[in-house]
Amino acid sequence: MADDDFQEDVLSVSERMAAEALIIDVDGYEGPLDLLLTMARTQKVDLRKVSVLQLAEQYLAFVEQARHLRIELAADYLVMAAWLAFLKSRLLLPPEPGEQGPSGEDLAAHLAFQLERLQAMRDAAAKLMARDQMGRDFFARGIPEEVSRVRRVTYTATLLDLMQAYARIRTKDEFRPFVMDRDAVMTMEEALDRMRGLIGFAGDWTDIMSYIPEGWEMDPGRRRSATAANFAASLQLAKEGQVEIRQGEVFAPIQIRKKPNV
Amino acid sequence: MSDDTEFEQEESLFEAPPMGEQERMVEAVLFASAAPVTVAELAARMPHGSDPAEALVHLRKRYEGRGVNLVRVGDSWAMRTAHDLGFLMHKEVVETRKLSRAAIETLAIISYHQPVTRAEIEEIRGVSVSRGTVDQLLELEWIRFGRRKMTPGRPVTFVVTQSFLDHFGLESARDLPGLKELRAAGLLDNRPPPGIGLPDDEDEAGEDGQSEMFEE
Amino acid sequence: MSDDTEFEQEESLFEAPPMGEQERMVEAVLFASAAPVTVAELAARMPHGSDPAEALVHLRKRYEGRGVNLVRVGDSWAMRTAHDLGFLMHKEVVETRKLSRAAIETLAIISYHQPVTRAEIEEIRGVSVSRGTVDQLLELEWIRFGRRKMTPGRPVTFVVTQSFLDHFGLESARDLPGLKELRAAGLLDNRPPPGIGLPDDEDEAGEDGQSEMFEE
Repeated sequence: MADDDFQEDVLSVSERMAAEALIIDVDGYEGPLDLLLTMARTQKVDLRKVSVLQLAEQYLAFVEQARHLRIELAADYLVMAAWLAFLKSRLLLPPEPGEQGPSGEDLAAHLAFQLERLQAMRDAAAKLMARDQMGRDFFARGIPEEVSRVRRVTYTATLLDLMQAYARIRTKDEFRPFVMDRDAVMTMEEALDRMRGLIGFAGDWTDIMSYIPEGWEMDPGRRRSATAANFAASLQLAKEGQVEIRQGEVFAPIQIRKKPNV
Repeated sequence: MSDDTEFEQEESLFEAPPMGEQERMVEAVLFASAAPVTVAELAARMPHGSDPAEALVHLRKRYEGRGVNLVRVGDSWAMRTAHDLGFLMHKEVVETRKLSRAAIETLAIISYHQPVTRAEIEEIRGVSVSRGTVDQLLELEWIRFGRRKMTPGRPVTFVVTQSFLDHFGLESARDLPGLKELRAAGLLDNRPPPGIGLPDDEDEAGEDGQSEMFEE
Repeated sequence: MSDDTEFEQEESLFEAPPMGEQERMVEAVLFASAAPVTVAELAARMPHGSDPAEALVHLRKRYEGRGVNLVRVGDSWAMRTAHDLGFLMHKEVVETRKLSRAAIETLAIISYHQPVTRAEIEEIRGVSVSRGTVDQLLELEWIRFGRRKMTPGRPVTFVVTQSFLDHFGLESARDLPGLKELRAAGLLDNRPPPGIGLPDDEDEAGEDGQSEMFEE
């Protein structure tokens, strides 16, 4: 701590200025690769001939200085520093026998390629933006005429549509209100009304079939309908506590009687 | 390219560009402008000493009979699509729709009962026939007016047209199949209601059930 | 005039209009549209049997050296003012939002390397690509999503659009400045980092990259 304070004190104004400039500069770089590219250009050689070893040393010196000035470097700058330190050792030391992985030269070549490619893309971007641009150097039609959409509707119908429509209309004649058509149908309500009136007269167990109205037992359709209606009505009456129901066995006649105490 | 321009611009300080160049300039400005441009505006934009009015005369001639023409709009000038090519500016979208139920039913009645009056159609359908429905069928040229009926009020009748027969692939309205044939062909899935054969003016119709109505 | 047209249209049911007429039609349609129009769209709007491709050849020649030119944009065609006359159009200049350096570089990388994944862009630039940068380019309609790469994770790719070509006056992505040289120098190769790679060891498969755009 005391050490740091002391160092702070001995920093000259020019050193502080340099430190500040560095901060601004680091802000100005778009990451470690950008910084490396800038450093590579200071070598003033064709990027293809750049000395990667020299570049690595330059970068490491930069990071060292930043650390010395206690400048917070983003993690990726430090990752790059570690990688370049590794690369530097590979380039300087002869490979150990049986060592795996790419050679220092391969790694260096790839870094040089990356730098060259980044530079190439920057040049390409500059060339692209220097082109004549629409709305600035050349122009599209100022009064475009919109293509108007005319919607035309055509109607179609098939012969089948036509015939089905006709069949629908012609068969409509036979459609009469339901009640009119129900001479073969007895509703539960009808049966209930009938049975309420009749039940008091039958003192003992009576087959519910005997409640079928006269004339309904001959026509099978009518008989079915009346049986179902009577049965449903019986259940309703039982539920209301007015009658009791019994059946000796499966398919045996169903009998009802008025509940004695009611 | 832009170097040339600068050269021309500089040159134009001393001398107006040749008329051919001026014509190009007017052409470009009129093309790119969002509104018609006056001669004064053209002059203001063009190099000193230019004569846009003369350039316009040349340009107008150049575009004579072309797909676009140079036209005068008040005291301004603009490029416009040639009148006879207006049809290129409309994109026709053809939409196919099914005929409404009311229309198809009305059409069916007319085709089976022609010549038939509106009152008769309404009687058969059980509902009134809207003007729009009849108009639509008339517009489609599937029906037309037939002879007036010799009944009180002499109402107009409707009959189907040749276009109708063409559209439905019929030689004559007589070829329309009867209901019995339709059912035999499996086109109508009607179960006859039990035990009822209501009298009907068309015998085959009698066997149709109500069931069809419930299928819809 | 319009009577003639109707006659012509009717006639065209049997025979395509003469080439001079077709040229006028293409001229009218291209003048009317601010956006480039494809040959297929032209054909759809012209009378049956027309050959817009041939009409375009004639039209292009006709507008050579004029104030407006017929230009090719990808697989479409458009009328644009001659580049040397931009100075006349101060009034029409649209102030565009300044693109950031990151956006410009990203755009260049996409145009030269397309189809390219975000990871590939990041590897080339050495920094991550912010969402805003991509969004801005998408919003300008200069880039769009391309096919997914057939590499692990099936990452989406970016490609440039027709609007991009239109804006920069390019006939196709092949006409990008210096493209040939960059390819010859191997700078558009997708060179994977050797062995235990660089910070970014994204698995870049295949030598596709730039080559793909020439297959289209």
